[in-house]
Parts: sequence; structure tokens; C-alpha cells
Amino acid sequence: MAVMNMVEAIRSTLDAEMARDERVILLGQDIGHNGGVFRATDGLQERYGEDRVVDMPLAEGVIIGAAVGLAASGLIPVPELQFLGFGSQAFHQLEGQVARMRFRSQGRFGMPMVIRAPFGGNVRTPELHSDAHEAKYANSPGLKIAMPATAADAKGLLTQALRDPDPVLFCEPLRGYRLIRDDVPEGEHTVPFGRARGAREGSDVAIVAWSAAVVVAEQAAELAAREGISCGVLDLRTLVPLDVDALREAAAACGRVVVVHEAPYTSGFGAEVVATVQQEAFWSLEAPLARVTAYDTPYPIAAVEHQYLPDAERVLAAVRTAMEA
Amino acid sequence: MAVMNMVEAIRSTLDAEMARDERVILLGQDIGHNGGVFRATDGLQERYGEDRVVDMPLAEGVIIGAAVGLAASGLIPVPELQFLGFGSQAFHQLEGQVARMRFRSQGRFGMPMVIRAPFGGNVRTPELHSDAHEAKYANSPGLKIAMPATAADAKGLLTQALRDPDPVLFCEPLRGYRLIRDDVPEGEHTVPFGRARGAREGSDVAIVAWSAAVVVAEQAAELAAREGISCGVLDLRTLVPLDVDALREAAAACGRVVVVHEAPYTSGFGAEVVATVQQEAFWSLEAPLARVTAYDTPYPIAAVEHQYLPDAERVLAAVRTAMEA
Amino acid sequence: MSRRAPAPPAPPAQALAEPASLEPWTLLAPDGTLAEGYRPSLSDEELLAAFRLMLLSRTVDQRAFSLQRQGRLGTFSTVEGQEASVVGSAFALDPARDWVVPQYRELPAMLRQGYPLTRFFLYFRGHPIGNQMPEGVRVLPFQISLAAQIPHAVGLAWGLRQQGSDAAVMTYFGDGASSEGDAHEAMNLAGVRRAPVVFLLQNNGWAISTPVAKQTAAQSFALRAPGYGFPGVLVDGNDLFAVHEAARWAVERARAGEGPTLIEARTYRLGPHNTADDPTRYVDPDELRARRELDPIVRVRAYLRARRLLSEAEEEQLRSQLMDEVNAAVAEAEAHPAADRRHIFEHVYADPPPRVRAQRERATAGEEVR
Amino acid sequence: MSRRAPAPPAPPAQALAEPASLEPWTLLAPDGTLAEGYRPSLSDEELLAAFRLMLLSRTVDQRAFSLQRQGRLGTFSTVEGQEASVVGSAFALDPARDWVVPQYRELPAMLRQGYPLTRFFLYFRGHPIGNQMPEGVRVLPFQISLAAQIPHAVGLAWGLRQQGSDAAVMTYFGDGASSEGDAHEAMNLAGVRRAPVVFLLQNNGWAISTPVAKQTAAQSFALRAPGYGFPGVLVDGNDLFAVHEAARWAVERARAGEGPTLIEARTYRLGPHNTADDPTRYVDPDELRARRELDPIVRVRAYLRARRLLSEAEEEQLRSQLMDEVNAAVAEAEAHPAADRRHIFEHVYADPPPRVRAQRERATAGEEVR
Ligand SMILES: Cc1ncc(C[n+]2csc(CCOP(=O)(O)OP(=O)(O)O)c2C)c(N)n1
Ligand SMILES: Cc1ncc(C[n+]2csc(CCOP(=O)(O)OP(=O)(O)O)c2C)c(N)n1
Ligand SMILES: [Mg+2]
Ligand SMILES: [Mg+2]
Repeated sequence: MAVMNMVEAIRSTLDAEMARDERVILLGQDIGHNGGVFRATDGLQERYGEDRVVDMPLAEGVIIGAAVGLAASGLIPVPELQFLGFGSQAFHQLEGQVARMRFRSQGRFGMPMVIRAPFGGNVRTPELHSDAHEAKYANSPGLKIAMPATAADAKGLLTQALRDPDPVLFCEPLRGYRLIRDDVPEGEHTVPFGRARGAREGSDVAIVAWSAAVVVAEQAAELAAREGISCGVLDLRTLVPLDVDALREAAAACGRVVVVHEAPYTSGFGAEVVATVQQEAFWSLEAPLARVTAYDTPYPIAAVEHQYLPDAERVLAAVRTAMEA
Repeated sequence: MAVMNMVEAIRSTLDAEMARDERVILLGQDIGHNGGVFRATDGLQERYGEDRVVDMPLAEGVIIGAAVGLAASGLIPVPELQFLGFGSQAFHQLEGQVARMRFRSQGRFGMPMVIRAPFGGNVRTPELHSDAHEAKYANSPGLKIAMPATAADAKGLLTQALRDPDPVLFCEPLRGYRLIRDDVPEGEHTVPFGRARGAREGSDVAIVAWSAAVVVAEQAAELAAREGISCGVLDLRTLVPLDVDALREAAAACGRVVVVHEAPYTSGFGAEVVATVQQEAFWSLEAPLARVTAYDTPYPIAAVEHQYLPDAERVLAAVRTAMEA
Repeated sequence: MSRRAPAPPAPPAQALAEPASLEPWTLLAPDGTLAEGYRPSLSDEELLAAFRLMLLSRTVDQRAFSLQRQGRLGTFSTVEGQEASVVGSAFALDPARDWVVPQYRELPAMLRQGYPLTRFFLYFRGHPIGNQMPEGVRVLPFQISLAAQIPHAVGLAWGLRQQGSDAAVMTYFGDGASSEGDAHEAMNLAGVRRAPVVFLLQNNGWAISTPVAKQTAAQSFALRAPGYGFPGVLVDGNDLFAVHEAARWAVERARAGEGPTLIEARTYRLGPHNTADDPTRYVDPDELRARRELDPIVRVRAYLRARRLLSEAEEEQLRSQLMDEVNAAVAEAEAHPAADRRHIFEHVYADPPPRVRAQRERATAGEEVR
Repeated sequence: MSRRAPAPPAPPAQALAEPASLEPWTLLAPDGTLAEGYRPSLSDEELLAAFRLMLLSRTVDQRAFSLQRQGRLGTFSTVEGQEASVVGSAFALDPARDWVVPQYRELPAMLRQGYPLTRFFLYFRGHPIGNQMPEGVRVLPFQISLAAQIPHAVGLAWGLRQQGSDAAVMTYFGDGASSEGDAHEAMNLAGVRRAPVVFLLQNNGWAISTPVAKQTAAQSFALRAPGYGFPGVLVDGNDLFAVHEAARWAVERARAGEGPTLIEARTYRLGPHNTADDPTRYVDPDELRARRELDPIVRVRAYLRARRLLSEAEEEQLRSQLMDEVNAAVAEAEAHPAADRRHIFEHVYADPPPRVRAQRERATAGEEVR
């Protein structure tokens, strides 16, 4: 075990997997000589050369589109979107090509590939840099989506993703790059997809979250505990595949569920969680499932972003409401 | 009143609004001389000239992106995506630009604009032409989304959209272009956004749908009636704004709700409907809310698409399950 | 707002740089005669094989069209008129190492790479197996999303080269597709990485009903290439020899590590956009008639006759052979077990996640999926 | 596989067409002397105004940089080194009818159009009003999504013309942004529609840490223009006069209905990409030193001094004026009421749908949003 922050966990995992499998090749904007704008790939070009850590022209469409061809050629590309928000420039390649190539070719061309993409708010980035777009990709069959909330999971899920025969959108919480620090297992460490992590035990309300929102959920659980409300926190870790069993069990155990995420409310992935839980655990529910999310407005400018994103207070309010129901 | 099919209703509405307001200008692939690949704009270029019905180069990004500038110049652009599936090529312009320009400019540049986009299955189109992407746009604040299921609503909602100061994604069901025929009010006819249509009264199960899935819902209701189950059908008409009141009332009236849509299951807009209904009508529910949708797989090739999309039998099965709960 | 230079100078505009030639390169005249001093690189055997493939393509078009009209085949797009462009370029490839990355109108190039004709009919009957290239066939699937394949071709070329291969990748796209951002991003990247890729832009005059004059104001698509740092070539796309020589040159450049080439093959779509299209709405009949005169098959035939490489009787025999071949493929496709519900769920993921597995189980058990 | 022509012919490649000049057009030498026979179109008053704006821009850069370091301003990007390129081009516009469609590094062009400097500071303090152009200011908002503004500029130009205006639209973007599909799609459309737009590509050598050599293999971005059917111009972007004359020519073409122009202004980013960037990781210090020698402000100053249009003392006075102006704007911005929760909900829709309204009510009442 070694205490690492998330960006260190990611960097060291990329390093280890590149050493292990020469087919792994990184591509993205500013990832080479500059080591990435967040230093997630720092030192890797020096170690593995310009052919394996490739600075790309400023065009997300072809960063993803070329990755399709690289995968077809037998490599395992790891394209980086400098920010998930700019994945929209490559949306046609992601949902229409990457996600469907195995299906389209009836198995001839699998797309082993990890698309790394920082996202998330409260770090005062300019417009469009913070957007949480996971729900759009979750409605795009053929992709898997990993959203680690701890440094250990960042390592475990990234390792898993790099060895997965299918494309994985790997979303990294900007706010957590340096702030999230925890014990990361040394050596080989994988976390299987589709297994949520019980981040906290609790019996009254289950708070479901992913990525940096898990931290908010934990803070809220802490506040709730002071009021005598026992909140569990379930970290989904991957949205696709979704750990339906864990959701069912959490709902069954508590009867009350609050989902927290950074994306806008309407048609966010919270809706999927709620819909799934009520399907699976209808008879156990004692209160309406609540969603604490960003609002149905575009991600705002820095001065007010902390009021836009869900915080522990808002989650706590939803927890209280659930308890009163 | 005149009986029209949906494409006729759309064409005549465009015609009427172009005559009424010179600022309305159409742009898209093959919409001019050819009158659109589905003839939705047939004859309009002859009537309004090449400056108001504009054949565009084959590039969805700039069809939408230019519309932003046209709107800023004072016009009311009506860009057509030849198929909603190719909106992915313009996703960055749609979610990042069209949807946010009013907000970004703090009201200086509103984006009056209607993005017309045929979509939907069971018409044996090639890959990517049938995809139902509405959920992705519903998670993109700043857009409105209209999805008519009748010719009359096509007219009413399109007229409304063309007069709306904000951008509207107007999705037209391919399958309905010729098959959906009904009485269309003559003269001025608008349908306000955010008001669902009670397509059928019923007391046991409320089936919620939009666009061509409404037809499937109605068929299922008919089959259910033969079994003595009384199904209401609620046609949402617009997803954003969402008629939360109508959903609450339908759920309260029946206690059982089934949502039907053509998009994949996970993170489809059905999840939003379920999540909203359980929030609003939790105490009225007598059974888990069910979603009958396409599967979590890419839209398949023609030979099996009818087995991929929800049909009346599958909806009926969900209705029965709801009744048994 | 006072003193003004009487004639402010005009900057030296790059557009003023007139390209070497904006006339398409031609080696085989419409009457079947060769350009002065030109000796084809294609051997007589190869030439006959190319002609055979052109005829096969035309035969497939005709047969498939009538099958479509009988409801035995779905909507598809014919190659008619573009056979020289597709076949001439494909013959520059070595199917044992080079790749084809198609759009959807390049069947003969796919066939030459080893794609079985039966799968073509299966695909357009709506069977997913039709888009599965057998192992060893170096072709990516049909691409319906216009221009989306061009970045794939660049990545493929780059990846192959990086793994030590000297393969070239030829990607096809239309005048319409060239307007997509993907085309630009891909060509620019190819220039930067000197990827061994040939961009074979078939300018057939139309994108459905949109004439090329509404697609771009450029005098030739080949002029795009200097903006990416590699050569562009404009060829007569109805001239098998010119297309072939240009493609050959480009493939050799690619193999030699000299990077990409853009070829505009200027040809003409003689048929409708696809079987659902009615070109009489927008194609001038006089223009069409004039273009029919330039049928690329007629041109090669004239050359073959002049060189006595293929008599009328031999061609007649060849045609009937080809018709048999096509009929056999149709019969095989029609005898193929129909696609069923399982095809919805197979090959979505290497190992389907539980939710997809549950959906499959319920669907195939005839039960409801929740 | 037998007879081969000994030397198969090479096709006439369009790249072989050497452009008129790949040297940037220069009118003002680094030592402040004018090119032989050149008489500036800018009057002396205009020239002084342009120089003032260049200095203002530099002053803002310095002040804002230090405010950022003190935590009084968010991350922003300086213009330093590119003042000739931005100001020279902006001075070709008539703010009463022409438009600027910016990326994010063209503050002086926005100021000249009437954007209040206070709003700049508000924007980078994170206040949304900073991106609101006052009525009558013909500027679109700052664009963070690279190249996304280029299609907007084309649509705007087209729309204005269609409504009878003779306005020109100048859109700015970087060497990095030029690689995006949006840049291509927009330029191609502009060619087809002969839209009155000027594409002002500022090649400042870098896209964050990515040097232009990794951005494209093209010898000049100006070579892209012939591929869209309009002229491209390569100018020395550190030369106020050359940029201005090229932009003027392009604006006049636009007004006259002759269509778009692409101008590559070859300049250099002297500062970091933005205040969060550490260019010492990737910029060669020798190169930077050499580039500093070509500071566009120094060059204009030399000319002004030689022509005795502005003495050292006058400039000193001007500088202190500008500093006052900047300080006043900073003070005004800092005195501005802070943004609050309501700014999350305002201007999303003209008339917010019930759900957004409910969210706003609950949020502003301090209640939970469900
Ligand atoms: C991204 C995208 N947009 C629109 C379409 C619809 N569409 C299919 S074919 C076609 C025209 C294609 O023209 P071109 O690229 O010249 O190819 P051609 O059919 O002439 O071979 C269009 C617009 C599509 N398939 N993909
Ligand atoms: C679509 C998009 N992708 C990535 C980014 C992140 N990013 C911000 S600035 C920048 C470099 C821009 O370079 P260039 O266009 O040359 O402009 P410059 O900063 O040099 O003025 C990048 C990659 C972005 N803002 N938008
Ligand atoms: Mg074409
Ligand atoms: Mg730059």
C-alpha cells in the first residue's frame, strides 16, 4: 500500500500497463512532452517514446476516430479527451463508431480502448470544462463507463479497463486529482466492472453516487450521523455495467435512497438509478427516491458553480426529507 | 379540419410559417430542389427561393453551427438533420452552442431555431438512421424537445416551435410520415409546450409514450382492453418541458405506469419518466413502474429491427405484469 | 480618417498560385486509345481481371436492382459509372497486406480484397453477417456514417506501420463526405503522422441530389492536399489507367514512408443515389446522356478490342459466367438462415454485462424485458 | 504479373503547384522601416489609436496577470506578442456595422468594437455578465469550445448579407483550433455561399504545449484556402501594417460580395498559454528570446519614433493614462455586486419551463431541489 492522490494512481497505472503490454499507446492533446495539462501522463513519453505517447492535433473527432483504426490494427489505444466536455466534438465517433464496431463487424473488430476524460466541477475551470456527460454515453450501447471515486479504484478500474476487450469511457474527477488521496494497493490490482463499493455502512438512507459526488455523499452522511440518521454510501464505480444487485440490496436495507450526481437533473444518470431501484426494490421502499443533482441549466461560470453543484447540505436536506416521508 | 399524414402536416406548416414570417429560413441536405429525402420540404424552394430554402454541404456540424450565426443575425433558421442519428456529428454545436448561447451571452443572443430531425425504426433504413437519441438532448439544458405523435400535433407543435424564442429539437417519426394520418385543424393551430395529450382514457394502467411509440401504446391498450384491462395512453408531446402534472395525475389515477420508447433501455428518457413519476406519485403507486424499450444494444440491421423495438405484445406483457403486482 | 494611400496594396494571395493542372489526368481516351507514349503498368492478365471485376460490378448492380424491385433485397447503392475509379484504385493494392476502408459504394474493391459476394447480398437483405469481413479479408465494414471511416483509415495505417508492416490503406469517400469535419481532421492527422494512407475521393457529381457545385467552391478537391502537406492528384475517374497509375504511385509513396496522397477521381454516378431515390427529380437528362457516353466500361472494352485481348464472343461468355456467379451468390444468400432475435444481442460486448444478458434471455424466451 | 512499363508515369500532383509565396508578407521591418514604396492606409491618427490599443492590451495583460497571481482574477490567456495581429485586423472593421467573432485571445479587437473593459475583468472574476456584449456591440461572446465559433461567423455573415447589410464578419481562431472539423466545415460553407467573412487564423506557434509542427504538415495554413475556392494570405502577424492591409483587402472583398478570405497571421505567443500553464516545460528559452526581439509593439514604436509621431515622453504619459484606465476598470469590476444563485437560472430560456422555475424557487429559497 502507498498513499497516492488520484492523478498519481492514474499515472502509475498507465506506466505499469504500458510496461506490461507494448500494444498500449496513449494519444491526446498535450500529453507527451508536457505530460498532460494535469500531469497525468508526466514522464511517460520520456519512458516510452514519441510513438507510444503521442501529442495529437487539436481535434477530438480524430483522436477518437484514429483510435478506432489503431485498435483495428492490433494496438490498444488510450485516447485522452482533455476534458469530457469536448467529447461532444467526438460524439459521433464515440457513440456511432467506437461503441458499435464490434457489433457492426459481427465480432471481427473488437475495440479494446480506454478513453480517459477528466470532468467535474468546483475547480473554477472555464465554461464547458466541468460538464458531467455520463448519462449521454450510458444511453450509447457498446460502451462501458468507469467513474472511480478513490485513488485505489482509479488504479483498479483503469487496469481492468486497459485489459478489457471492449471500449471503456474512463471519467476522472478533476477535483479529485489532487484532493482525493488514499491507500493504493501495490503491484497487480484490478477492480471488476459492475461491482459497486460500499463506501459507508448505514441503515436509514442509502446515498448512491459516483466519482467526486461520492465525497459529497460521505460528507452528507457524516452530517446526517450527527442528527442520528444512519446513511450508507454506495459508490457505483461503473455505470455500465450497473451493479443492480448492490442497488437492490442497498434499497432493501434502508428503504430510502438518495442519488447524487454533478450532471443536470433531467435525464441524468440519477434517473436510471431511481428507475432501476424502484423496479428492483419497489416493495422495500418507504419514501420516494430523491435525486440531488445540478440544475437543469448549463454549467455556470466559476463564481456560482459551488451553488450549482450538489453539496453536502443539499444532500442532507434530501436525506431529511426521505426520513420524514 | 383536413385529414393529412404527418409529412403533409409538417410541409404545410413550414409553408404557412414561411409565408407569415420572412425571417424563417430552412437549411439542410437535399431539402431544396429535391424537396427533402422524405419530401417534407417539397415545393418550398420553388415558392420561397434558394435564399430561404438552402441546400447545404454535407456537414451536420456546420448546418447547426451556421444556424447559430443566422439566428444571431436576426433570422429564424430551421436546420434539418437528415436523420437524428447524424445529429451526433453536430452534438457539440447542439449541446454546447445552440443550447447555451442565450445563457452564455446573458440574454443578448437568443437562439430562436427549430432543428427538424426524422428518426425512428421499423422502416428498414440503414444503420444509424433509426436511432432515438432524445435522452441525450434532454440532458442538455437550454434545448426544448418536441416529439409529435399525430399529424395535428405535428402542426401544432411545429407552429409553436417556430414562434418560440428558444431552440427546439423537433423529432419526426419516420414511420409516421405516411402511416400517421389524422384530422389537422385548418388555419392557425398551436399546441403549447409541456402539455401532454391524453390519447386514451383508462383506469388500470397508464401507458406513457411519445412519437411513434404512442401508436404502439395504443395498440397495446386495445389488446389489453380485450383482456379486461383498462389502459390510458399519455402522449408526452414534449420531453422538455415535461408535463409533470399530467404524469402525476395519470399515475394517481391508475397506480400503475408503463413507459414505452424506441431508445435503448439504460439511461433512456423512460428512466426520467419513471423517476419523475415515483417522485410525484409515490404513494399512489401499486406496482413498479415498467419500461418497455429497445434493448441495450446498438440499433440492429433491418431483418431483426421489429424484434428490437418495443411492440404491442411486449407492452401488453408489461401491462399484465403491472396488473399482477 | 485623413490621408489614404491611393491604392492600398493587395497581399500576395495563396490562391493566386495556380496549380500545375486542373484538368483531370487522362491516359485512356473515351475512344479507347492510350495517351501518347503511355505503357500501362497493368499486365494484360491484370487488365482482363480488372475488366472482369468492372463487369461483375455492373452485373451485381443490375441483378440487385431487380431483386430490390421484387422486394427480395433492401435499399442499396449502385456503383454504375464509377467502376474505373473503384477497380482501378483497388488494383493498386496487394490484398495480402493492404487494406480497404470503404464507405458503401465500393463493392468491387471489397470483392478484390476477398469479401464474399454472398455477404453483400446478405447485408442488403438485412442480415448482420453481411457486414462481417472474414478473417484475412483486409476490409473494414461498410460505413453508413459519412466520412466517419476516414479517421479509422488513418489510425489503421499509422498502427500497421508502427507495428512494422509496409501495408498501405486505401480509404474511399464521396464528394459529399468530403465536407464533413472528419475528412479534414483525418487528412490533417495523416499529414502530421505521414500515415501510409491513400484518400480516394470519388467525386461522382452528386451527394444524393446535391450537385458538387453546392458542396464546395473549390475547383478541385485535390487542392485540399497542399493544406495538409501532401500531394493531391486530380484524375479522370472514368479512366481505368489513370486512376490505376495515380493509385499505384500513391500506394508506393505510402509503402516507402512518404506519407499520404489525396486522389480526386472525377467520375459520375450514372444511377440513382440508391434504390429509394428518384434522380429524375434533379438530374438533367441531357447531362446524364452525355455522361453515359463516357461509361468507363465502354472505354476499357474499346481498348481491349483494339488490342484484341477480348473478342465480343469472349465477352459474351464472360458475361454469362458472371451472371452465373451472381446468381449463385444470390441463391446462397437466400438460402442462408434468416437473422433472428439472437443477432440483436451477439457481438455487442465480448462478454455481455448482466443487464444485456438478462435482456437477451428474456427476449429469446419470449418474455418481457423490464 | 508479367510485362511492366519500366517507369510508370507519376501523375501531376497538385502539391507541386508552388504557391506564389510561402514567405509571410511584411510591410514593416523589425527595425521600424517600411517596405519600399509602401504607403500605409492607416492615417496617423488611426495608427496612434492602434498603437494605443496595442499598449492597452499589453497593460491589461500585465495587470491581469498580477491580479491572477494575487487570487483576484481567475485563469485567463494573455494576448502578449499577438497585438499587431489582433489590432491590425480589428482596425480593418467598422464597428458600426462589422462584427467580431472571437475565440478568447482577442481582447483588443473586442474593445475596439465597444466591449467594456470592465466586463473583461468581470468575466475572469467568474461573473457571467462579463460575457454579455452590450446592445450595439457587434461581438459574439468569448468562445471556449475551440473552433465552434467559426461556423457561427459564417452563418452570421451570410444572414447579415441576406438581410441587405454590407457588413463583414471577422472571426479569430488559433493554429490549434484550425485542426477541428468545425474550421473545415465552416470555411467550405463560406466558399459555397460567398459569405462576407474573414478567417483570421492567428498562428502563434502553439496550442498550449503543442507546437505547430505537430498540428499540421502544411507549409502554411493559407494553403487551405484554395481547397475552399477562395484566397488565402500569409502575413507576418507581428507586422501591424501587413496584417492591417491584408485584413482591409479581405474586408473590402467581403463587402463587395466577393466572398471569404483566409488570413494566416504568423505570430508568436510570448506568454504562457494561460495563467495555469508553465511554458518553461516546453518552450525553448533561446527560441523565446529570439521571438521577443520581434515584439510587435517595439516595431510600431520604432516607426512612430522615426516619424516623430510619438515621443518617449508622450508614450510615458500614454502609458500612465492606460494604467489608470485599467485600474478604473478593475476597481469597477471589483465593486460590482457578486454573482449569486440567481445567475444560475437567468437567461437559460426566455421563459423558464416549470421545472427550471421550481428549481430556481427552491434554490433561492434555500430549500432542496428534488
Ligand atoms: C453523416 C451522414 N450524414 C448524412 C447521411 C445521409 N446520406 C447518405 S448518402 C448521402 C450522400 C453521400 O454523398 P457522397 O459522399 O458524395 O457519396 P455518394 O453517395 O455520391 O457515393 C447522404 C447525405 C449519412 N449517411 N451520414
Ligand atoms: C474543443 C476544445 N478542445 C480542447 C480545448 C482545450 N484547450 C483550450 S486552449 C487549447 C489550445 C488552443 O490553441 P490555439 O487554437 O492555437 O489557440 P491559442 O491558445 O494558441 O490562442 C486547448 C487544447 C478546448 N478549449 N476546446
Ligand atoms: Mg457523391
Ligand atoms: Mg495557437
